[in-house]
This record gives sequence, C-alpha cells and structure tokens, in this order.
Amino acid sequence: MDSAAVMNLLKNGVPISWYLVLSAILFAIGVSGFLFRRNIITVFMCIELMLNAVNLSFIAFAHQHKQVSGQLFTFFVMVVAAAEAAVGLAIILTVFKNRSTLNIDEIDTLKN
Amino acid sequence: MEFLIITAVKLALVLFVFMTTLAYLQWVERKVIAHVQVRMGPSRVGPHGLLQPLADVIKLITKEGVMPPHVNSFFYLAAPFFAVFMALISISIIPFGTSLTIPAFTLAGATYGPYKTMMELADVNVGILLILAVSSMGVYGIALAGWSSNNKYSLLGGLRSSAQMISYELPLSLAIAAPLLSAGTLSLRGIADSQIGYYLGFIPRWAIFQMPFPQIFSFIIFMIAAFAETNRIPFDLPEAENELVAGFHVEYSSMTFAAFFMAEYANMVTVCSVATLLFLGGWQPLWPATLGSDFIAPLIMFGAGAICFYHGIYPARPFDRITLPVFGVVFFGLAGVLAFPPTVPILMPLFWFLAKLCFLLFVFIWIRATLPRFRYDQLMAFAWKFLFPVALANLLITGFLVALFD
Amino acid sequence: MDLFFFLLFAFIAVVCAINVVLQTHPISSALSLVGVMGSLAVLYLMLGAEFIAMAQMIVYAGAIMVLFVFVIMLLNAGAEKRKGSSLTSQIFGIPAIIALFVLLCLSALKWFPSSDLVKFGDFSGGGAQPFGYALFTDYLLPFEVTSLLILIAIIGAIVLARKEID
Amino acid sequence: MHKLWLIPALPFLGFLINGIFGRKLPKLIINAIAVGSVALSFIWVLLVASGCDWGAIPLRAQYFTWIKSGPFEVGWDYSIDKLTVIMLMIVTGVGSLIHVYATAYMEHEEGYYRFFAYLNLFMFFMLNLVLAGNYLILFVGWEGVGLCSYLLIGFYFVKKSATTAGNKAFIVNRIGDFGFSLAMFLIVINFGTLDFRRVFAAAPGKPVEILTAIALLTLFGACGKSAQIPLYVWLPDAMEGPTPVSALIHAATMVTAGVYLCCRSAAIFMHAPVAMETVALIGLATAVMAATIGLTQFDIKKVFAYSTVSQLGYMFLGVGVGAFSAGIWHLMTHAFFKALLFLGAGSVIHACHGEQDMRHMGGLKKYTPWTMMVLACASLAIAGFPGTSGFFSKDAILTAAYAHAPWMFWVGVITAGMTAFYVWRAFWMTFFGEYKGHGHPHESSWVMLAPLVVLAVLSLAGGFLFNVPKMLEGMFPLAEEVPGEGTLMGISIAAGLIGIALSYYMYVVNTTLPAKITSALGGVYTLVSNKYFVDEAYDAAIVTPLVEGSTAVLWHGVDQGVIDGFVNNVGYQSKGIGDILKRIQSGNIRSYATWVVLGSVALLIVMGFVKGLPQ
Repeated sequence: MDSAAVMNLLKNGVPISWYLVLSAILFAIGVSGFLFRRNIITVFMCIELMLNAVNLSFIAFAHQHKQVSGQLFTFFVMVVAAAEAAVGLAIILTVFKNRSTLNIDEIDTLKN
Repeated sequence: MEFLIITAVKLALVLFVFMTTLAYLQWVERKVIAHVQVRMGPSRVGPHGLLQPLADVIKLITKEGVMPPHVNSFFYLAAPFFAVFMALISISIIPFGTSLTIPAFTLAGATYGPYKTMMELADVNVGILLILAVSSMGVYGIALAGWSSNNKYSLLGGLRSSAQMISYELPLSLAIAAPLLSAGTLSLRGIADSQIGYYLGFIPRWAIFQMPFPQIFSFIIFMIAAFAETNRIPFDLPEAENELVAGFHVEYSSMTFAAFFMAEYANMVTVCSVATLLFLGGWQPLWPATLGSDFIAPLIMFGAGAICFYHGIYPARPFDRITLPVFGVVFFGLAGVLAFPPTVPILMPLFWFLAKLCFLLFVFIWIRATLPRFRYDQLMAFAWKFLFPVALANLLITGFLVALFD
Repeated sequence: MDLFFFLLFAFIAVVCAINVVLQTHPISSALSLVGVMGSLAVLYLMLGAEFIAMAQMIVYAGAIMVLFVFVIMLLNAGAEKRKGSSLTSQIFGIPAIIALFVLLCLSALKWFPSSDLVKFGDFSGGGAQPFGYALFTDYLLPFEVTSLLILIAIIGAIVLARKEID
Repeated sequence: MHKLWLIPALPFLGFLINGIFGRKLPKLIINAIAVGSVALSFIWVLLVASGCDWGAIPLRAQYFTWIKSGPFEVGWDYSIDKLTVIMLMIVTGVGSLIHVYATAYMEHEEGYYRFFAYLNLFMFFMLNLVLAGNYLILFVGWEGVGLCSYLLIGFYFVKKSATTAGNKAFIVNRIGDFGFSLAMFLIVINFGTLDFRRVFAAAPGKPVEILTAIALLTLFGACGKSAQIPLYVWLPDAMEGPTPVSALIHAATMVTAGVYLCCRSAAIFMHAPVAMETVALIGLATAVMAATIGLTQFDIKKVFAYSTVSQLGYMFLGVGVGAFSAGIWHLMTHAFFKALLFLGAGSVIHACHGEQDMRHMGGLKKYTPWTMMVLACASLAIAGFPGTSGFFSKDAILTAAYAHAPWMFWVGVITAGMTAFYVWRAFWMTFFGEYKGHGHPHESSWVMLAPLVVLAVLSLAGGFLFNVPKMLEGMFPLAEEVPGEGTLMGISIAAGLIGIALSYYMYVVNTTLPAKITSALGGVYTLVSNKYFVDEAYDAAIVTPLVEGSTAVLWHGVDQGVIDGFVNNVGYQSKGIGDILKRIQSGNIRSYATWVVLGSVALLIVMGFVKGLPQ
C-alpha cells in the first residue's frame, strides 16, 4: 500500500472489507470461546459475541447498499437474541438448580 | 477552531454549574427535609450552612480510602467511576435554552464573531434514545459495586438494583414513547420545540396539556419510574439502610463513596431535565410573553430580595443582620439582570427551564421527606402489574388518537 | 478521522472480545462483552445506523448483558473448573477456527474490493424514521412474528424459572 | 346491475348460519332461516325477472377473476337469459315449497339443522349451476349439487343401505362428470375459453367432428346427472334419502341439470347432428326401459323414481329431436307434477308410519282425502290428461318426435301409455281397496298439504300459465315448432286414457288379474322386475373385476410390495446408517460445535468453488 492509498484512506474513510474482516475476527473469537470455554454462561456470551459479529456485517452491507434492510435484520437478530437470552438464562438457572454445576462438559445426559 | 473554543467554553461552564448544583443539591435536600421535619438543617458552616457542601467535599477527599482485602479490586474501583461517568454523559445532550448570540467585538485589533451557538453541549438527533441507553448502562455501576464488594448485603443491593432498574426501564421507555408520538422526533430540542404555542392564547401546548391526549398519565408514570431509576425513596431498595445496612455501597468510603452520591444526584438532575423537556415544554413559559410572563422572573427575584432585606432589618439571629442584606443585594442584582431588555431573550428560556427543573427536584426531595420505602415484592408487582399495563394502555390510546387526528 | 475512529474502536472491540474468551471469571467476560458491544455501537454510528447503535446499547448492553450479569451474580458462578473434555474440539478446534477465519477474510476481501469506502455521513437512512417506515411497511410480518416469538420467550422463561407451585 | 349474486348468496348464508350455529338454535329459527333464505331468493328472482330488460339479455355480471393463466381466463361470471330465468323460477319456487313441506316432514328427525343446512347448500350450488356464465362456474355448481345429493341421500347415515346408495350416486355421477370434464378440456383446447357467449359464438365455425365429440362427452356428463342409460342406476337407489330430498333433488331440480346443460349447449349440439340423434335415442331408450321397470315395482318411491327416469328420457328425446323448448317445458311441468308426486308419496308414507310398500297400503282415500286429491291431479298431469300441464309438454315433445321420425313418436306414445298405467296403478293400489298396513293412517298437517295444493294447481294449470316455447321464442333458432296435429294429439291422449283405464280395471275392478299376468309372463316378468339385472351386470362387468384387480395388483403388488418395501427399506437403511452415525453423538456440546464449524468451513469452500475461489 503506497502513501497515496494511505492518504486516500485518511481522506475518504475506511474500506468496507475492513469492517467485514473485523466482523470475521470477532466471529472467530466467538467460535473459539464456544469451543474452548467450559462455563455455560461464558459459552452463551460467546454466542452473543458471534451474533454481534454478524450484526456488524449486516450493518456494513446496509451501508454499502445504502438500504435500511440490513439494519432491520440486525434489529431482528437483537430481538431474537433477547428472547434467546431470556429462555437460555432460565434454562441455565434450572440446570444449575438441578445439578449445581455450570460446566458444560458435565451436562451430557443426552449422550447415546 | 472557533467551534472547538466555543464548545470548550460551554463545556467548562456547564461542568462548573452542574458540579456546583450537585453539591448544593445535597444542601438543599438536607435543608428541605429538615424544614419538613421542623428542624434547622445544616447551619454551622457558613451562613445558613451554605458552606456545608464545601466542607463535605473537603472531608470526602481528605478521608482515607479504605479498600477491604476481600474485594475484587479492579471492579471495586471501577464501579463508582463507571456510575458517575454514565450519569454525567447524559447532561451533555440536554438543551437548556434557545440560542445564544454573541455580537461581534474587537479585541487587540482583531474582530471576532459574531458567534451563535445553541444552549446545549451537543444536539444528537436520537438524543432521547441516547439518554435511555446511558441510563440503562448506569445499572452496571451499582450492580458491579454490589458484586465486587464481596459482601452479602452489597450483593443483595446489587441484585436488587439490577432487577429494579431493568423492570422500571420498561414503563419509563413506554411513558417516553407516548409524547414522542405527538412530537414526531427523537431530538430533545425538537421535542421541546414541538411544544411551542398556546391553546386559546393562554393554555401552554406542553405535552401534559397537549391535545388530542394530554400526556399527564405518562408524565406521572415517567416520574414514578424515574424515582426507581435513580434509586430514590420510595424505591431506594438497593441501599435500604435498615435492611441492607447501606446496600451496594456498604464497603465504600471517601471519594468512591462520594462518586455514588454524585451519580445519584446527577441522575436526578438528568431525569428532571428530561421530564421538563418531554412533558413540561422545556423552556416555554407557562403563559405567553404577551400576557407578561417575562416579568415574573425579575418580580420573583425582587420579592426575594425584599424579604431578605426585611429579615435583615428584623434579624432572628445576630448573623442575619450582615448576611441577609448581602443576599438581598444579590437578588436585586439578579432582578435587574433579568429585567435588562437585551438579556431577556437569552435568560428567560433559561429561567423557565431552571424553574421547572427546580420544581421537579423539589418534588424529588419532598417525596423523600414524605414517603416510606416499598417492600421488595410490592416494588416488582407495582412495576409489572400496574405501571407497565397502564403505560402500555396510555401508549395505545395516544397512538390511536394521534393516528386519528394527524 | 474515519480511519482513526475505526482503528480505535476496532482495536477496543478485538481486545475486549479476546478478553471475553480469556477471562476465567464469567463476570469479567460479561463486562468485556459490554465493551465489545459499546465499541460496535460506535462503529454502527459511523456506518450510519443511529437507531441500531442506540438499540444496541439499550437492548444488548443495557438489558441482555445486565440479565447475564444478574444471573452470574445470582448463581455466584466462580471461575470455571477444568473437568471433562472434548477430544473433537481439541483436535479439530484450532485448525477449524483458523480455516473459518481465513476463508471469511478471503471472501470479504475478494468480493468487497477496497474501493468501496465507508465515510461517516454517506448514508443517513438509519435514523428512527426511515427505520420505522421500513419496519412497519415492508417488514411488518416479520415484526409481528418476532413479537410472537418474544411472547413465547417470556412465557418460556417464566415457566422454566418459576418455583414449583403445587 | 341486478345483484345476481344475491340469488345464490341468500341460501348460502342460510347454510352458513344453520350449518355453524344450527346445533344450538331452536327449530323455529332454523325453519325461518332455511325457508326464509330460499323464499327471499325466489322473491329476488321474481324481482330480477320483472326488472329485466329483455331486449338486452343475456344480462351478465362479472364478479372477479378466478383463474388466470396466460390468455386463458375464467371469471366468476353469472349470466341470465330467458332459459335461466325459467330454471331459476323452477328451482327457487319449487325449492321453497319443498322447504316448507320439509319443515313438517322432518320435524321429528335427528340432525334437523343438518338437513336444512344441506338443503340450503344444495340450493346455493343449484342456483350457481343455473346462473353460471361459463362452463367452469357451471361445473362448480354441478359438482356441488352432486356433493349435496350424496350428503342428503346418505342423510340417514346409520342405515347401511343409505350410505351405500349415497356412495353409488356419488361414484356414478363422477363417471359422468369425467365425461363433462373431458368436454370442458376439449372446449378449452379448441375455443380457448369457457365463456358461454364466446364458445357459442365460435361454435358454428368449428369442425363437426370436434363439436360432435364435445357434444357426446357433454351428453355423457348429462347422462350421469340426469340418470340416463347407461348411468341411470343410481337414481332409484337414491330414494333412500328423505322424501323431500327425492322431490327436490331427484325429481324437480338436480336431475334436470343434464337437460339444462344440453339446452344451454344447444349451439354446440345443433351443429352435431350425430350427437343430437344419440341424445334422442338415449332418451327414448331410457324412457321405455324405465317405464317397463316402473310397471313392476311395488315400492311407491321406486315407482316414481323410475317414472322420473322415464320422464327425463322424454326430455332428452325432446332435446334430441331439436325441440329444446319442449324439453324445457316438460322439465318445468315435470318439476311440478313429479315434485307433487313425491311429496304426495311422502305424505302417504307419513300417513302409513313409514311404510313404502304399496302392497301394504290401500284404502287410504278414507283417511287422507286431501293427499288423494292432489295425487290425482299429479297423476292426471303425468298421464297427459287433456288440459293438464303434462299434456301440453308431452304433446309438444311427441309432435316434435313425429316430425323427426315417426317411429319415435309411436314408441313415445306406448311409453306414455305405460306411464299412465303405472302411475295410476300406484294411485289405485294406494288409495283404493282395503287398508292392509298396520296402525291407523292419518292425514298430514296443513304445513305439508299447503305446498301440495299449490303444486297441484300448478300441475293442472301449468300448461296454460307458462307457455314455455312461447317464452323461449328466439332462444333456439332451429326450426322446431311443429304445429300441433289433431290426430297425433288424439293418439297420445288415447294412450294415456287407455293406461288409466287398464290400471283401474286391473287394480280396482279385477284385482286378481295382475298375478295371473305375472305368472303368465314368467321369465320376462322376472327380468323386468329385477330391473333387467343391470346392477348385477355392472357388478359383474365392472365392480368385481375392479375390486379383485385392485386387491391383487395394487394392494398386494404395488402397495405392499413396492411402496411398503421401499418405505421399510428406507427405515432399515436409516437405522443402519444411524448405528454408524451415533458414534458422533458424544453428548458434548463443544464437540458438536466443532462439527458445526467444520461444516461451515466446508460450506465456505464449496461456495468459494461455485463463485470462484477467493484469491
């Protein structure tokens, strides 16, 4: 990237793909959290992180196409996330009440 | 550059006034409660205890900050500052008057100006949403303080506050939504401007009087929810002394403790400003200038000065012979400034805005002096079973009528 | 200016996101996540999505995450214990994540050439009014369905979390 | 606009109210709704008919586009012309009379509201059929009346015979409908539209073969609905339904839909002489065959059922020889007197506590004088007694038949004689002689008798009141008006009178004679009284092979072997695969998540290849 391109960036803003790459980074971090963390609440938060990453892409696309639809998708994702959080945390409470553990590896009753 | 300087000046001014207000609000509260309870209130430090806030500040700053050994130190320290940070953000977007124009002047050979600026720090076109967002973030301060103190009372206080604030945010938002329907904008200045004018020449078009559906109910709901959001009596469950010792701030001392107090008073000022802007027409006078609303301000100041002089002549305490005439002179001076024609268009909106704000703050203090605390289950039942449905019904009726008449 | 803000908040977001994963205590993770959401809200503002940015703060940071914090405080969940394991995730996890990330980045870079620049103020269709119009005209059915979903979630949460009343 | 939609909409509203809320409603309200809706519809028909500008007919009302596919478009169109008005008046007029009758007749039956809901639904579909402005809307009505006929025949669904009869009617009708559908397909292919006006306008220009094919297929459909050879077998069985149903659906209205269809399609038929000849032949054959069977029946409703088949044959004869308006005329007079016959029979059955066998009746003139008198009117009318309505219409058909081919006239006359004979045979057997049944017969209530009296007046005077060929003048351009010829008229009158007299002699004067004749005829009698064994023949030729073949090939072969084998095998294979795949299910969420991530990586790679690999 030469200096002219840098100047262009400084003057005219950020390429859309950077936002998408940021979104990919956040998503990958969320996935890694999901795969390597054992606390069920943390895992749940990693899901929220992934949702946020996806939302960022939606908003970026909305900006690129100059349409509000992408933002609406984000809105719906938020609503779904709220519903998911309510039910999910209720489930976590119930699980904790019954098993007094939050370790996701120990909650494997559906096995086989 | 010009913009930056003006903004910096405004920032300094607002910050100074605001911080002083916060400090003196404490004094006002103590005084008012004392008088409600037929006591004197602070009266030792300075005339009528007027220097009490200063003394308090000095005390809180110089006291040793005790950090208990069993706390999560990062969150323990971060929580109060987070709380006060969130409380202070919202004041930056509150408009408190119309525009201010400084005519061109010459200084050291160079001509500056004229400068025109709005009487607010920033005009955000989703201002009301920003206020909601910030107030919903405010809960972290209290919740974290409660949790990081590692103390069962404070943990309970933190849990209570998070549940309470989430619950009361719903009726609060719904109550805000109703006047927004008739205002048609989310900008606070736009909302205030939508309430300009008078019905029949003398009934103000404030939201609480506005046709087709006066928002008096949503104003009441808003105020109730605002009490809960600021953790004020009768909703001060998170810090209930006689149940939880001091709730979430039981382990705090000195500046960290002061930060929570500051946050509480800042929040109070913020919600009262929002209520003023949303429901009480912002800086619109109660009756039109053609009927002489501009004269009320100097008249009040003049009256206050006269009373001060009267009591100075017939003093109740020896000190009053000196202090009260001084106040009298100050009040007369203020009356003069307010009556001075060039300042009228600038100061009148400010006066009306502050008058309404002070009235609402007085209501806050008045209620604190009057009402007992809720029981916790009553608090929740009240939010979900009464306030929420009423706010919803109010919103529905408003929406229906607005759709019908617009 | 755009570049500066983007880099600043992207950096905050990434650092907070990494912190979400690395912190052992869930409450630290939760607050880091709030940090991610806050910086994303700023990025949304830069992308012209004012309403969504505010909704992000109100709904995500102000309500959902408070709920998380509340539950963590309620369960008094401590740092996680290392117990049990998943062989699959240990073997495939890292390579799969890297592959996913690389593929996502490559697709983004390939299909969205860097000539598409985002500049603050280019797109102002994200205010409350255009947003509301779109929501209540083109997307009315999804909106109503979502309200139904929320209702179901409320009832589900109540049923799951209530005490057994006999 | 004449608000034509109101005519079918009213009964439909009645159907909705009675069908949905009827269970809870008192009978009086059900009556009011059922009768009221049809009566209002009748009144509306009269208003429309009187308000019509007859110069501008056909009136058309297009409500909405139902099907649109390229240039092909079918709308929900109604049209009304003279033919439609006559049909509408018959349907709603006779229909409302029968509704009134039914309120008393069905008073003590289970499912009272259901009955009237069905009746109103039937009225809706029938009016739809008559009002239709194109073939498809007509077909909707056509199928709908079939459905209602099925529902009402099987009204006493706890009776096995009733449900079987309902099924039979439905299936036989489907066979006919198949022909009608094919006819419609042909019309769509050749005309590109189903709209009556455009089809008939284009008909003269089309090749004769195609028109003949369409006409023959239409005729096949009409045969099913109107119970003509070879599809007449369902109608006698349909008498399992309640008597008002027999009167309304299986005598006055639905079964005449076939005749209506042929008249409506006259423009096609007239350009297909072969089809016309076929219509006439089928009509004549049906008339004769049904009449002979009618001679031997003892069930009073069966007698009238075969009589209906026979009279429908007459109508087809009229249509086939080109006397469309005579056919319609007969349709109308037949609606009067045959509805009256059935309702009268219902009254008789009611009087005899549900007995239908005429051998267990007799001597009812003492008990049911009013019923006897109205039945006498109807019988005179069907026998073609001079001056009665049946005389005019039948005579018109026979005259036209003579003009077409004299032998048809003679067969028709013989049939007329037989008709007079068996109807009057039923009359004598029912009302004269000694009462041989059980219990005490009683006269029916005035609610039942009032419609009978109205119908009796119409049966007697219908010929004077409604001169259909005059009304329909100009509708059917083919020259058909053969001036009534004295000799022919005399012959047909004589045939009727001889039939009456003979039956009087055999069943009142010399009651032993029928038995002697029966034994003398022997095999022939057995053949006829068993309806020529047509049902058995159909069973042996079609039903049994079909059932056997289905059992052997479709059930054991295709269904059990192929389909079940396939399904079961899928199950076994899934189980086998599942046995392997279950090892992946470790119960550990993180493992699952890993698989999900691997899957999305695979998906991304595939997408990359499809859209070009990212560089």
